Amino acid sequence: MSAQVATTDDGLLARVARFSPPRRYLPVLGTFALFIGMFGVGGIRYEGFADPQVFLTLLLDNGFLIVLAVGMTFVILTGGIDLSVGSNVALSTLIAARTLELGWPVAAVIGVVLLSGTLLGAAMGLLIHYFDIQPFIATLAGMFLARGLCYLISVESIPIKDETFSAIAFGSITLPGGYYLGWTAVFALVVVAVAAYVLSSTRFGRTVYALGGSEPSALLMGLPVAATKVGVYAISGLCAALGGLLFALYTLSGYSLHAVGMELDAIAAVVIGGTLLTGGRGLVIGSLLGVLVLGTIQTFISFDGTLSSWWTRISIGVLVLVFVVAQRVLTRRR
Amino acid sequence: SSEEGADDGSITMGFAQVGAESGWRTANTTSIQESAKEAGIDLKFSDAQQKQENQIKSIRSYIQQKVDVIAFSPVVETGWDAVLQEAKRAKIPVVLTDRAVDTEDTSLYVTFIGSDFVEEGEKAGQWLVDNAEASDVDKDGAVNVVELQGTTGSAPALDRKKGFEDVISSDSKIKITASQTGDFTRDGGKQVMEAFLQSTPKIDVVYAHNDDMGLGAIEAIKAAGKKPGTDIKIITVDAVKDGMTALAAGEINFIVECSPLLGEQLMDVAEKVVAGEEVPDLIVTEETTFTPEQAAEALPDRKY
Amino acid sequence: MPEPTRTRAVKELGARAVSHRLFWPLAALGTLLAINLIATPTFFNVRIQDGHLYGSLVDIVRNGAPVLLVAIGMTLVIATRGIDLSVGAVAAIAGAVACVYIVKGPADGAAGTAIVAISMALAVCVALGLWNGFLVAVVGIQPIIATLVLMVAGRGIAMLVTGGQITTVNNDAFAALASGHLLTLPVAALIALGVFAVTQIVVRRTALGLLIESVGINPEASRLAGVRSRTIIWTVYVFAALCAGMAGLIIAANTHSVNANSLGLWIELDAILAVVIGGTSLAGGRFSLTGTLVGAMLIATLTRTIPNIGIPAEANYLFKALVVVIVCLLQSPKARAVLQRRREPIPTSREEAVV
Amino acid sequence: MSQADVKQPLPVVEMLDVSITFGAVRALDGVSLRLLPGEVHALMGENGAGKSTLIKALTGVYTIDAGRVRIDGVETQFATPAAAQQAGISTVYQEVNLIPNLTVAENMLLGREPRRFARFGPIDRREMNRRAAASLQSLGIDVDPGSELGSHPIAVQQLVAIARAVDTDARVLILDEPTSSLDADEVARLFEVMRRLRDQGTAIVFVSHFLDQVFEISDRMTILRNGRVVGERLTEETTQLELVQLMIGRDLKVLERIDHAVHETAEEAAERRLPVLSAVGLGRKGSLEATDLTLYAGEVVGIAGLLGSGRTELARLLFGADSADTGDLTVKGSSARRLRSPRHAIDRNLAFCSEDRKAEGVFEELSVADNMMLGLQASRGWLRPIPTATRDKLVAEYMTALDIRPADPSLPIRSLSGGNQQKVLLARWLITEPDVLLLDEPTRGIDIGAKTQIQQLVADLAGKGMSVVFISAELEEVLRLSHRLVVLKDRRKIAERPNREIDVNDVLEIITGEPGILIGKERADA
Ligand SMILES: Nc1ncnc2c1ncn2[C@@H]1O[C@H](COP(=O)(O)OP(=O)(O)OP(=O)(O)O)[C@@H](O)[C@H]1O
Ligand SMILES: Nc1ncnc2c1ncn2[C@@H]1O[C@H](COP(=O)(O)OP(=O)(O)OP(=O)(O)O)[C@@H](O)[C@H]1O
Ligand SMILES: [Mg+2]
Ligand SMILES: [Mg+2]
Repeated sequence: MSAQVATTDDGLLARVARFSPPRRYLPVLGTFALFIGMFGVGGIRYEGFADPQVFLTLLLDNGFLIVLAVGMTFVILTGGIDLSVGSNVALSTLIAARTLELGWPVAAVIGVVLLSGTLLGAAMGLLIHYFDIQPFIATLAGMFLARGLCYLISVESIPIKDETFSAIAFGSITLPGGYYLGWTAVFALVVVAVAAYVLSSTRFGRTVYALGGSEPSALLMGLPVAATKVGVYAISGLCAALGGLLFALYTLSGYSLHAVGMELDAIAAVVIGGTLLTGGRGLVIGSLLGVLVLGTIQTFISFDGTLSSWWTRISIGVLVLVFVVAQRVLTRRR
Repeated sequence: SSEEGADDGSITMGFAQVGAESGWRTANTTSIQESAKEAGIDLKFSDAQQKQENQIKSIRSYIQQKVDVIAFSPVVETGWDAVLQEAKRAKIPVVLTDRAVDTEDTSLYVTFIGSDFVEEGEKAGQWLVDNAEASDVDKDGAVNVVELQGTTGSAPALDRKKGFEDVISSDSKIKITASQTGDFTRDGGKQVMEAFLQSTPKIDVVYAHNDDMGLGAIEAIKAAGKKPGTDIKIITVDAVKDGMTALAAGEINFIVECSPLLGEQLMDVAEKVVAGEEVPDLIVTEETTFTPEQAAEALPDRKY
Repeated sequence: MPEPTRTRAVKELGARAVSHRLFWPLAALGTLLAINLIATPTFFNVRIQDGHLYGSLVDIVRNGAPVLLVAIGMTLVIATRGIDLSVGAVAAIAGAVACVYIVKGPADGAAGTAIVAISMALAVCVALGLWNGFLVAVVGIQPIIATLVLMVAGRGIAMLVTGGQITTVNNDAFAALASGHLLTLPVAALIALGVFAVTQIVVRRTALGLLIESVGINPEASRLAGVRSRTIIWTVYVFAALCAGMAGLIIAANTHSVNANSLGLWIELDAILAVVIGGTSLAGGRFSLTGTLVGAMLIATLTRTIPNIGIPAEANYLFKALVVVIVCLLQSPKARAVLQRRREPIPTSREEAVV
Repeated sequence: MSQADVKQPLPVVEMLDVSITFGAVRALDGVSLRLLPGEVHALMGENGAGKSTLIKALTGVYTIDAGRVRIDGVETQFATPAAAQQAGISTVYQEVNLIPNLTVAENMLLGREPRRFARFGPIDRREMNRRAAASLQSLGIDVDPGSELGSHPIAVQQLVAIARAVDTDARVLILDEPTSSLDADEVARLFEVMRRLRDQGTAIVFVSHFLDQVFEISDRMTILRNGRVVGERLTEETTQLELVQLMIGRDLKVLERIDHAVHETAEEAAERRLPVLSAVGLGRKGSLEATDLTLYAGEVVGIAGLLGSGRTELARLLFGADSADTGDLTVKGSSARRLRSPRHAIDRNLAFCSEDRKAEGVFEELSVADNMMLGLQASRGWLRPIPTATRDKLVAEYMTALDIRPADPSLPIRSLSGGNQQKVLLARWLITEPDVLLLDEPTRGIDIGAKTQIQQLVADLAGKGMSVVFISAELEEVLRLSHRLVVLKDRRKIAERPNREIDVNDVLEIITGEPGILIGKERADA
């Protein structure tokens, strides 16, 4: 069993040539290939589509969705689902806007938002684990609850005028070549990196995969099932709150009707990214790609600019279909 | 690019629509698309499906595509500063349609074309105040109004409620006895009205935030064995064709118009803006109100 | 000695009732109705008006019909370990097809036109169901994603059919689907209850129910046991689409119009909720149509309760969340175990006092 | 009890009067168990006697209704399996309980992964693979620790589960039927490890239905029957016969009769020579090379081979559970080309009992009766339900014929013990009255009484003209039952012999290519 010893004297090229990706990366690679393909087609069809800034803007425009999808990935990996994230985002924007309006310091605002989001997530996790309520239903209730709390805070939209918030919202990193990347996008990428680390290299992360593989087995193996299960929903709640903050930065407002149906976008992104809804298989990076694919579809449509509103829906549906089928075919061929 | 656009004389406009959530909205979309064609303006159209983030994304993409003018009908009033800032930096003029935005920096957009929801509510309220006597159907000295709100939290719902309440507060006889959301849909309007008919005695007037909910309420009233427009007075907002038909038939008593036909005005403004001409900051669309008689008259050449 | 025996018998009966699967959903339904009765003392009044029954309870059953229909189809789909998110869109398409046909048809007020329109709409639904079933059973895509495709695209298709306009029809035969009455009862309710009864009989009197459950519990084992899983999965998706179509037609008929954008919006969530409240697990397998019936009626009552007891529009969602959590908690065996452990000391101490 | 010994050390685990009830079933009824350090303690009993339940009661999977548990003399009740693990009790449960989508190494070290840098550092994959490989090697298992667990056959998964349990420095090691799918070699290596651990002072609980193994490895045994302790014995003072009588409370004379029956029918079958099913060049890429096989009516064909030799694959191809790439099948004279699905096979009167009971056999939430009737119902189609009277009659008939316990067909099948579940699955296929019955490990994890019943049944069925394919890891069993023996090696058929001409040693010789070494223990049973 010396296969683990790295053979450094092997030429890099030779190793690259010999490299065949393990099966579990296939779905993600499929997504990646299709993403590149879409960008290629867009670049040929539309002027200005292939501009790197379009890609960077994609990250900026979808920062909140990326963070949301990251949280959703944790939940889906355990075989659960979280329908509450959209409402949780709206609630977070409203809490942020209202507390800022009341003149709270920014740090306190962020703290309160993150805390409330995490608590909501954890509460659903407790219901799911300790009372055996199915995730779909518990989080549906969470969705109603968060939306209801929104209306309780304010029915009208509240603008955010805080300077720190605007500064962060407008802030961007200038890249060589005159391109720029918004801070919020950078932050979203950091979240992806942290999540990828947690899932692949911590005990918690491995337990998440184990739960998705077989929960009874995980229990018999003496893994911390309760903590992990509640944990993933808390993480999803935390990510929703983070996503809410990014959304608040994105729109500089808090509003009870923000992010209606965003949970479906997040779920779709995770699935397009190759994560199995039955749990146990998937990667965070896939979810990032999933969001980018969804974003590209939208960019496609607005670059095209001639589609009637119903054709927009139909084409999104068709694209998702093509995507899922292509991926299915790709992964079937082993 | 914008120079090219100026060179070949044609204007490219990016329009970010809210969605296709109602017949009113589709009429609005059609009006814009047809007017653009007539005016020879190259229209890039996108549908945000009622999501602000989608609209922001579309506007960003229009900026990247370097269109000559951007127009949009904001989903929400707040939260546009960042993206409008970008448009300003790219020197692309922005025109708002139908709904206003809430910003301190008015230099972010050139002008606003549209209606004033608060005023619509006020017009509805004013009619009721003026016709308070006749509206007290059961003659008990109090005018009991039930309100069918639009989608909770949406701008038209909030403003139409506010305008209406402001005006009727001047008459102590008029009271809103029940108010519930019907989500701007006929089915919602019907179900809520059914409940009101059972739970709220002595309803004199229904105030619906749009025609659709009013039409739903008419169904419920008929099912309860009452005569809409006579046994219970009905006031609505919008004046779409179905609503006007019911108004002409006397099933609705009063409709405040909210016109979706902004296309022509928009193209007009766009051409002027691109040509560098001055335009007024605020262009309120001409909107009227309809009584049954006026409706019967206007109906034959109603487009939507 | 007869006294204690009788109390014990009563106690046992009570215990058995409490442990029945549907006890808590029914209790919740009862409580909601009671709350309404307190808010509006006339709530249970049902009178005959123009030869048909009229009253809040009748409204609840009639307005609950679409959700019940969709939930019946959803129950079978869920039993096979699937889920159908597209039902709302399918309902919209059905409504759109029927209304557009009636408006464009030769005689838009004739009963014949309505019948053709309804048949056409249902035929389209069968095709949509076949499509969903194809994706799930043949291509092997996870049901939630397979039906997400139609959920997204379907509403677009419905708008394509109506041209984005709210299409209003004036056809009495069509309107009768929702507001008509047969033997003093609302037609919509009769349709839903009829579909319920027929499904219940077909599923339990033939082997279909058993085979559906077997596919849901262990797909691989059922394949090896020779169950035609593919056909069964296909059948349930077609049936779900058909139910959704009927629901869509009823909703459209209810307002004589179709709004492709709002018809049946989020009905899939209500239907799934009804199924789960009725005690069918989303993990597939054993299912209970009677439970679904109770669940659907609970949701219809809830919808009615909100305006009836005057909950402000802003608190709708909070109220809904509360009810969902309470019902689900009451139903969860684990939560009940916790509750019972708490309750236990009381009877013990009383017994001690007696002895 | 009687064997109180003055010199006995303090027990590590002491269970006193433990009772557990599941609904109406009293799975444990006042059971006591003492576990001493440095002993291998066998837990014996028929299917459903309560062995697994007792183990789960100890490790905190089930909460006990009455009774006490003492660990090192201190009263304890574990709330979760994790707590038991922390207290030094390491367990391999009866069903292979690992995570199929993780790698072998991850499965072995889940929950105690090595970290890089410090306690809170990232998981060190390289170290993890190294440690996993080392401990697998000590059990003589040659698998890539980085491969996904689910891609390995059950036997390997079972070995990994054992390696995981052994790898901790546990004071108590519990192995619930660890050897059910292992071959003799692997068992020998497992025993080596067990002996080493015992000598180091670990207390080991061992459950197995293989009496020879029990007598080889255990020091003491506790025997359960119907949830009660019926005896606690020192192994060296007990004979197999005594043990079996304790377990089932009756004698075993049937084995003799089976041998007899088989040879009688063998002659008859040879005369009749009616081919029911013949496969020519049947094969599938990556799982089985082209194989010829003909099955005759009234004949039992045994398939022998080592683990992973392709026995399961052959059965699955014959049944159409996997579709073959090459070859032709002829069923009763009519060519079926290749079977594309189990449905086709069933329509042609074939039946197949899978080796993976849990994943491919039972419907856990359905009742015993539904589980039994499902095969027949599926072939009738949903429109023709089986009349209640017929159904009740059939179910009752097979419940008695196969002695399924508890004898209540309305119980959900998941509440039956493993062995009884297996009998229900057999019944499912027998009810369809097949011409060809493919049995893949039908006796795995089954007690000796039930095993004998099933063997008897197979012989009877063949006697009535059915053609049976019998796969089992136990060579003895295959040889005892079959008329003809097919030997597979490395996914290829390497021999086919009439049973009369062959014995265990010959088979081993065929497989290994070396003169057979008599494995003493395997002979003892015959
Ligand atoms: N989860 C459960 N629910 C209901 N009954 C159960 C459950 N688990 C076990 N039983 C019952 O408890 C009894 C003991 O079962 P157990 O699994 O302990 O038997 P066992 O001795 O391990 O048998 P085997 O050798 O077949 O594994 C059986 O009658 C079984 O039906
Ligand atoms: N799903 C799978 N993926 C990859 N390889 C597999 C799979 N199933 C089986 N194999 C391989 O196919 C070979 C044959 O396995 P098979 O299960 O037929 O063995 P067997 O002789 O029937 O042993 P058993 O006693 O376990 O039934 C094994 O080497 C196994 O690793
Ligand atoms: Mg009055
Ligand atoms: Mg056992």
